[in-house]
Amino acid sequence: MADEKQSLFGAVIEGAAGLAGSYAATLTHLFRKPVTEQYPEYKRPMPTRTRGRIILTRSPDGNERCVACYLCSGACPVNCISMQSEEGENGRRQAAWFRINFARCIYCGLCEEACPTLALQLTPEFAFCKDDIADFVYEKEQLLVDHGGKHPDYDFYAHAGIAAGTPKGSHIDEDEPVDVKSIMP
Amino acid sequence: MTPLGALFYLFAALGLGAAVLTATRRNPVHAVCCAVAVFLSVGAMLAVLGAPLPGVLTVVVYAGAIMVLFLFVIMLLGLPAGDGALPPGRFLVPATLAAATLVALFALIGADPTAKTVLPAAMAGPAAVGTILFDKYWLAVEAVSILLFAALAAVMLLGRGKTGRKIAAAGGRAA
Amino acid sequence: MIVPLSHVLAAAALLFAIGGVMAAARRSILLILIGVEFMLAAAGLAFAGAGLAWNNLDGQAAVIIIMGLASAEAGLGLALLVHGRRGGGTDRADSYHRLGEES
Amino acid sequence: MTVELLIGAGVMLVKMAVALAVALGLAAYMILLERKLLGRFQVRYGPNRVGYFGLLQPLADGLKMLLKEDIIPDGVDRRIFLVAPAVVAGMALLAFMLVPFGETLTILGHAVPQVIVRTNVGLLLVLALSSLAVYGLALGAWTSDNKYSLLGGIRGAAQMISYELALGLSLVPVVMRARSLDLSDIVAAQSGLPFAVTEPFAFILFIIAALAETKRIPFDLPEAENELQAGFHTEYSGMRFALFFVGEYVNMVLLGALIAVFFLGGWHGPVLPPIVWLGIKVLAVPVFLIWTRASLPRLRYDQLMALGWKVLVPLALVNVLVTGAILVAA
Repeated sequence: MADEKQSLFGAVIEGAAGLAGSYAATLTHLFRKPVTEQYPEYKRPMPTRTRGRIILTRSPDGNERCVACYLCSGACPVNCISMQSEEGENGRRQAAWFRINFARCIYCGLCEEACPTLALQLTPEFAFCKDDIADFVYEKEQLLVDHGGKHPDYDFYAHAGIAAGTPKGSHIDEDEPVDVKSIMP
Repeated sequence: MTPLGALFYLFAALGLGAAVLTATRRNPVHAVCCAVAVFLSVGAMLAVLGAPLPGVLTVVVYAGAIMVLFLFVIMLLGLPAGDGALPPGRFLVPATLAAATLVALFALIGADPTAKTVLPAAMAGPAAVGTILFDKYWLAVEAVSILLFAALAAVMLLGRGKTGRKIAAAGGRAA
Repeated sequence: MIVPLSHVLAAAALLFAIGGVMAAARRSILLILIGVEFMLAAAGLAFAGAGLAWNNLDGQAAVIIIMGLASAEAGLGLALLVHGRRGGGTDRADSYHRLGEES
Repeated sequence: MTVELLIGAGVMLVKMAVALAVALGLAAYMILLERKLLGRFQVRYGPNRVGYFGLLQPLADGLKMLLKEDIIPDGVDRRIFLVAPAVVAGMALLAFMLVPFGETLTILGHAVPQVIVRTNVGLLLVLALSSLAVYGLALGAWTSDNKYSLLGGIRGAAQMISYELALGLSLVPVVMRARSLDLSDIVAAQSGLPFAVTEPFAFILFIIAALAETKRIPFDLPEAENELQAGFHTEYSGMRFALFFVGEYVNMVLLGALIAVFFLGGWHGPVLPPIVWLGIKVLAVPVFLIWTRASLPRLRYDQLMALGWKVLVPLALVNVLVTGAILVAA
């Protein structure tokens, strides 16, 4: 009986200590500096590989990188990218129009992975709200930027073997064209 | 008519009207709501009659506890809400009997000449009521408390039901 | 000056009668119980009026005792209702006739 | 005679207006205070966008609630559904008429008590009003035609009936010491030591029972967000939801006022003017409640019932007995 009383007393003490402990914990929190980041005033720098708004970049010489190959459109799981290819001057392929519907985009980055010319890139910019959902349909003019994005020095046409404006064999790491009519090695 | 008298008639009309509504509602929750109105009016009438302590206790006990209990039971059991009006035929026999009783009662009340004098306004303090309750009627108070205790025990027994007995049996086996 | 005792008694009698009719005419146990509560409250009202008429507090003491009675009655009645309902019964008073003749 | 009556009515109206404004204003800013304090307890800022320090947040919230659509679901009992929130807020506001704010003043030879209604059964009336507030909850829940609401309403009704007993019993020692049910007399009886010192157990029991009566964490089972969505007010929206919400905060302020009156000595205190003392005491209680909300987890339902019936009620009864013995011996 005495033992039982002791245990009841102990239980009461233990419970009171538990309550006091939780009150004390919250009280100490009251005097700590809040960890909240005040968003519009302070914008945390996002990592460069954050997947936000999509842009179309240009090569160092100022030409569009996009060759309208439709790979991004095919890779897109929500079908938010559409375009029309055409042939520009010098016989280059380019997009007649290029359209991304950001209201559907899920920012998965598959289009960026699919892009063979590194033209299409995702940027850390994520806060671009609109009142009208139709405004989320971005046209090529809105998507095109004047820089090379994450790969400023890369120039697809400087590497590729397509003769579009430049003679064959003049590209980086490209051999002279072989004259198939000659027997010389 | 004095203001207090007007209040009495007002609450009497309210209470009786709500009582009639209670008796005729199909939906049990509506009936309970009307019954609450009845008890609030009765409490107010008691307060007007110089009995503030019983009046407030009426509100606390009847309206605040008993009717909440009724509501609780309705919600717990999910009693169905009937539709349409009650058949008036069902009220026929009881209403006739009640009317006869009332006529007799009114005759008796009317026959008493002392009851015609208008009552003076008075207000009893709770201390005086408490003194007389525990001084003169202590036996009745004890009896009511024993009654309440018995009711409590009975409710416990009823409330345990079959599951309680099963648990007790299981506990007995385990021990 | 408030009202004549006869008016108080009349109001109490009316409330009592309504409660009585309700207890007799309604089928739901719940509403029968409410009717009984009305009758008890009406009795309390008459007691309080009489207490005022004869200027003593016994009437008010009686109201409080009645209140204790009423709460015991309501608690027990509702517990019986819950018990009956749990045992597969209904809240209709007519359906509790297990001890009566087969019908 | 008529002039006296008119002046009395005018004074009464002014007192009502002041009490209503103070109660509603305090309730509105109690919401801000709760959000701010809760934020700091959780190491974040809380609302600070609307106005300096978020001071206009209550206005913004009220405006939002007013402009929201008032949805009345199909299958509800319309009349009861519309009235239920008003019962909760109304009963809490009504109880303010009984709270005394100070000594009786004498203005131009007229005695003006600083309380709207002074009655010799004040304490019981407070209990009566708090017990009537259950109807708003239970009826609102029943009529919502929603399982979660119904469960919340059943829990709320059972919880409030159970804890009302402990609440009333914990106040009995106060009445025994003050020898009156009149709130002004109870305050006057504490001109020496407040009852929180002379009746510490009654004080603790009252706080616990009152926490349960106001449905605050750790006793917020009727609305238990993670099991019952929002419990009894799941189906309410717009201003009707706001009424439930305001009712809860008015209740908090009311609880502060009642604890100040019953246990902390009302307006009595050294140096500062009485009304300031009352204000400090009234605000201290909600701050404690918010602190509690930040600190304690919610009880399980069986724990709640066990605490009420097996701990609080017996302890309160023992407390009554002991107080009686002390008073008789003294």
